[in-house]
Amino acid sequence: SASGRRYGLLRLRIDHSQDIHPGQFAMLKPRGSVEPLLRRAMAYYKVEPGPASTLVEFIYQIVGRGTEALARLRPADEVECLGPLGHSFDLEAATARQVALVAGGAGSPALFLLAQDLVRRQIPTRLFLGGASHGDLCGLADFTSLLGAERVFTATIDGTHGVSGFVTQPLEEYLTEESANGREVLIYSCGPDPMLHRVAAISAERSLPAQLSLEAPMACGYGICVGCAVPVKNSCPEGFIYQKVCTDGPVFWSHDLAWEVA
Amino acid sequence: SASGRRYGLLRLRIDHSQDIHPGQFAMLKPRGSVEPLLRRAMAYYKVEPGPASTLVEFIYQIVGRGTEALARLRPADEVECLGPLGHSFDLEAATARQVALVAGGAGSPALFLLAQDLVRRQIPTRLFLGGASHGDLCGLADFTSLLGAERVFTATIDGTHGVSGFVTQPLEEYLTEESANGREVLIYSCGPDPMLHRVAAISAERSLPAQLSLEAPMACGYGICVGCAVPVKNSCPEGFIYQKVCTDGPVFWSHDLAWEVA
Amino acid sequence: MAVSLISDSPMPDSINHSDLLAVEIAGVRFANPVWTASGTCGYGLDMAGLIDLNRLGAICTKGLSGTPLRGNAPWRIVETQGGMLNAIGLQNIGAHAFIAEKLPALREYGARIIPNVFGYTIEQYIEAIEILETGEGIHAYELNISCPNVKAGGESFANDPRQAAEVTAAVKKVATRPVIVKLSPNVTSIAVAARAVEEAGADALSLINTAIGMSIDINTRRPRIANVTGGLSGPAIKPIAVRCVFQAARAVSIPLVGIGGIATVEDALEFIIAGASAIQVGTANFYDPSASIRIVDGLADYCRHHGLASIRELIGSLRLDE
Amino acid sequence: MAVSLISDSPMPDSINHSDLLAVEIAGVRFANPVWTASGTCGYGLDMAGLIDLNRLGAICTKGLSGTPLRGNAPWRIVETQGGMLNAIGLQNIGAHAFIAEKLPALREYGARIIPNVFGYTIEQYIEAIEILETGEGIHAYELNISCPNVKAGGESFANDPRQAAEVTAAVKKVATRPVIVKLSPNVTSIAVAARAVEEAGADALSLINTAIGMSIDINTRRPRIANVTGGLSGPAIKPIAVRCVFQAARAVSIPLVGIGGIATVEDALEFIIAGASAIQVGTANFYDPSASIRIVDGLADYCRHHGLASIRELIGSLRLDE
Ligand SMILES: Cc1cc2nc3c(=O)[nH]c(=O)nc-3n(C[C@H](O)[C@H](O)[C@H](O)COP(=O)(O)OP(=O)(O)OC[C@H]3O[C@@H](n4cnc5c(N)ncnc54)[C@H](O)[C@@H]3O)c2cc1C
Ligand SMILES: Cc1cc2nc3c(=O)[nH]c(=O)nc-3n(C[C@H](O)[C@H](O)[C@H](O)COP(=O)(O)OP(=O)(O)OC[C@H]3O[C@@H](n4cnc5c(N)ncnc54)[C@H](O)[C@@H]3O)c2cc1C
Ligand SMILES: Cc1cc2nc3c(=O)[nH]c(=O)nc-3n(C[C@H](O)[C@H](O)[C@H](O)COP(=O)(O)O)c2cc1C
Ligand SMILES: Cc1cc2nc3c(=O)[nH]c(=O)nc-3n(C[C@H](O)[C@H](O)[C@H](O)COP(=O)(O)O)c2cc1C
Ligand code: FES
Ligand code: FES
Repeated sequence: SASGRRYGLLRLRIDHSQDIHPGQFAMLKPRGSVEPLLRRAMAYYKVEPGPASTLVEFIYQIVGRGTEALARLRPADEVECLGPLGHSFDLEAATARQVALVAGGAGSPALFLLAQDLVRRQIPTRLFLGGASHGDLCGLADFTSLLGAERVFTATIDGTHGVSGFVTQPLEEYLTEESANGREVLIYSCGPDPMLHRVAAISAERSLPAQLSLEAPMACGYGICVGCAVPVKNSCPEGFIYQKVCTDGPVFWSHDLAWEVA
Repeated sequence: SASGRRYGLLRLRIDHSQDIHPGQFAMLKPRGSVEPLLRRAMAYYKVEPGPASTLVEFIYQIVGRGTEALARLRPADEVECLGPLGHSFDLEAATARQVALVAGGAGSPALFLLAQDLVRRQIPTRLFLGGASHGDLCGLADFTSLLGAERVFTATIDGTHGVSGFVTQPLEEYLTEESANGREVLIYSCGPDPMLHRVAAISAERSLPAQLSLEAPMACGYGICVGCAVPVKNSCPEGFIYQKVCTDGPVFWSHDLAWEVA
Repeated sequence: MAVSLISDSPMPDSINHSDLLAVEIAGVRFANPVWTASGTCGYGLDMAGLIDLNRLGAICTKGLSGTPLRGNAPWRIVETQGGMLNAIGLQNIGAHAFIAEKLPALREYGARIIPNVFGYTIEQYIEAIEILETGEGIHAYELNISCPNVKAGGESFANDPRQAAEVTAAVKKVATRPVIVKLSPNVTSIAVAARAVEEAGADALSLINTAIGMSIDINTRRPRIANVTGGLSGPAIKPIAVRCVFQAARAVSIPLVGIGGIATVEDALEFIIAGASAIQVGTANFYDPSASIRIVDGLADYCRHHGLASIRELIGSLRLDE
Repeated sequence: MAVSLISDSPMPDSINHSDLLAVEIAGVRFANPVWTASGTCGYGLDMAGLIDLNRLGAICTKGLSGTPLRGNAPWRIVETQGGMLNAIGLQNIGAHAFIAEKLPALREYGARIIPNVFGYTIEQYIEAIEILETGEGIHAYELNISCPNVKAGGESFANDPRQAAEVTAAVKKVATRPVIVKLSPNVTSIAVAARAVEEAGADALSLINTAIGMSIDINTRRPRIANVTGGLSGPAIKPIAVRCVFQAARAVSIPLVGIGGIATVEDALEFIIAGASAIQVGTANFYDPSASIRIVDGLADYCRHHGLASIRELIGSLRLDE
């Protein structure tokens, strides 16, 4: 992209059928590779189920040695893929609501399966998609053809697509309008931490429910290392405990998070 | 090969002209790879010099993670190649002699440039090439077309090519014959340690000079780690000192080595 | 890009290696010498969906204390070359909850159960052990002595052979089950540490715990781990761990359990040859969940291939020219 | 298979970073903080064909003793994950030969010359230093105190803060040039070791030397290194080394030189931020001969990019929430 960021698309054929829900993720690394050691967490972007095999797709931003190793994969290479992992988005909560999907950076792939499900359930859904530049709006074409261009709002820092600036700006305009119309909105969001913090603040200010899909450094992805801690409100004396992003999340209700302590 | 051993051919274009002598080697690894860390030593097999670039070839046996990494290289991949390194075979010593090249396993590639030079100098040269099985006789076709089939003697453990057993057997028969004919033979050898030990013993028993190209674990290949020690006879009280295979060798006169101490 | 895939599928049904791999440590029989390491397999159950827990020699639980602990603030982990740093802060559900919530289900599996226990004072160790003594189906305890002793200046128990011996002796007084003391590599002499806890009554030693390390984010100029320093684990520390087992084997006569960077059967064999009666798989569980089971199978293959009647013949079989 | 190639070509002509990278340690000015580590650059000259020695801050020679040493039997090295083990056995040409054969040519380069010195008794250290005192163009000494003290039970000088202090004080008495004492990571407390040699008069500390490790060939059941144990170096030990520098920086006020797994400018920056006034490139010289020069250039880039007037602003600039 014009911002200098690079992305890759990884398409895998899994040799058995898998039941994958929106917001779940997999832990990936090239088969047999020992450097880096740890697998990398990636949200499922697309899933084509089949009786004996499943086709899955991931979009990843190339940011370090793990994603660079993924980028070196070539057709027919084998990949170690542990998944599906984690809790999916709560779709029931969207019933009888308007939905605002808010995505930034490499967070949008995590929302595409969700958008498909929402459309299937005929829940009115808008996407607010932000990025540094036009090329950073991951999955823009897919979202646009799914939701319709009039339901996709973009923002780029360099102004190469949509409004200039942060995506939370069109989001707030939309929320103000809906609130004026007396319509209840549910937010689903995934993206860089600063964006999620802003979304959490907006959701708190406006008393709107929001489900956030978080990231954390993960060694295992399946609950055994306790490396992926996130502070969550609790009735204990300290007021919070640490939960695991991988198995307690990655999707959390915004109002449950105790970010201020970390 | 039938023995289960696997080999690879690596062909590199070096972006400047290089002066490479028979028996020299390079330290290789895929560009930018960090696992394994250290480069691997490989003898030049073929060299096509050019004014602005040099084409070089290596034959390698796939034995561990370094050579496996080489085997994963694909066309247009870049390779870090430090060389030429080490001392070459002493060709002057061959003047007015018969030459016996003795190679085993993945040692034969190190003798091909030498064979080409000997032919160029019209020095009568025979090759004694041993291996586990037919497919382990690295470079057999090239040696045969260079020297002529009547000058290539092979031995395989499984009897799939040439005599059954070790190559030192046809070598000894040949040496006995030449000695009966009063002809002086110079031996050049490269191969697994047990073979080199046998060649060294034969050279000692028959008082024939032999140049051996040794292997040793090498961290640097250019003289700074002192990891590649080989005991060499010396007039000091202990009778030997350690020399470096990389910069003092890899070619040594058999009678200089003090293998018995190690 | 079309890429074919190997997914992590369940392992084939239990293969019974019968006596070939059985080892006895401190009077406890283990079906095989392959255990999962504390802090790298949760409370065991968390791995049940991925591997057959019946096929493990033992499971060492996440470190347990008398009262639950919340653990450190994030970030808690960072990957380094060939390894990772962690500072989880010993987050755990507490010994009571372990007995009530985890032990009943864990007991259903064939693997031996070894709670890993820690404290910041000797009294806290005792407290945790006394709670665990009430649990059924526990086969031994593993003492993590790498925690700071808050009553003695905050240095780790493991840093001082006397304190290490003291906590060992105190625990031995209340524990009715064998006590395995887990040694830290962050000491000048592993032999001195090993002898000290052997004399204090340890039934066996496990080693090594993590090596203390640190990683700095050069852009923020802050430590990458909130706790500043963390424990280095993974293949990077394997040579240090093999050396520690080798040195401890020459210093004591109680059995040793080798830990540190074990990810393959070849790794496990190095430790056994160096003197370990059993080994633990740690960090590898994170990136290769079936590593431990493949090691079990690989050990059996090695024994058969080398004509060994028992893996026990291999323990401490290192050949030295002496 | 046609594969294109990047050969190791000579570096571009000297770029003068003038004062940006200059550092002063123990009264000696270094053009930049990038040195090559002892035992990983021969006597310096061996690298002259590959890199421009004028561009290095300093060269620490292979360990020198009063009389030449033959070194250990092969195998001396083995690669491990993210690192390597070595037991070279301190093979060296001796201090006399260094002065006669190496020093004259080495002096011609801009890099500071720092002989690394070792002994098996305090007298042997003194002997080596006294010989080196006769050499011209030497800027400082680096003391390798990780050798066994044969007069005190064969444990390494570094293992006992008192012995470390003793050899430091003894060398300080005869050395007219600054003495940099090189610390071992194989100790319970790097802070205690650092303070002991600081009090004994060390002008600076370099750290870390290798971590003791071992590797076993599972087929022969023999150690892979003839010496049985060896020193672990390379990226695998970097987190341990950064931690040691961090801890030493809080314990002493003399300058520190960081060593351990440094292969890139990012690695070097971690050490400098942790508290190192200079760094040494070791094992990386083996597999990436121009690493040190790229680090020099990378440090200058970092300073410019972050608006630093001098790399000195970065030394010990770690940010902690305290
Ligand atoms: C549940 C989940 C889903 C994700 N889905 C996607 C996705 O669909 N597309 C995508 O591009 N990225 C996604 N990420 C982020 C992705 O995992 C990181 O970008 C990736 O791990 C970076 O690895 P690296 O080696 O290239 O970078 P490095 O920075 O070299 O990674 C070093 C270490 O830091 C950790 N790390 C670095 N950045 C992050 C981060 N932002 N979050 C968590 N750990 C990090 C890595 O796991 C690794 O251990 C997801 C993360 C999580 C937790
Ligand atoms: C001067 C020289 C020239 C060589 N030329 C050739 C050649 O033309 N073709 C060829 O197939 N092989 C050649 N070799 C041997 C080749 O370098 C080794 O087979 C290779 O290093 C093994 O690397 P690996 O990672 O695949 O195996 P591993 O066994 O995993 O290597 C582990 C470590 O051991 C060292 N090592 C293992 N075996 C040897 C060995 N036999 N000699 C030296 N070091 C070893 C490696 O350098 C590495 O550090 C040569 C060796 C030397 C010293
Ligand atoms: C994330 C993590 C958490 C750990 N927690 C504990 C613990 O609670 N108690 C303990 O004794 N060891 C703990 N350890 C240390 C491991 O049990 C093991 O000794 C160490 O990681 C070395 O083995 P490895 O290299 O195979 O991981 C932990 C290690 C890791 C990586
Ligand atoms: C092959 C080899 C030889 C070494 N020889 C010496 C030595 O003679 N004296 C010394 O003080 N350190 C010696 N070292 C230690 C290094 O100088 C350095 O402290 C250590 O390798 C850690 O740095 P690295 O990880 O960058 O290699 C040697 C290291 C290696 C790998
Ligand atoms: S990533 Fe290991 S517990 Fe969440
Ligand atoms: S390989 Fe390093 S000195 Fe020979």
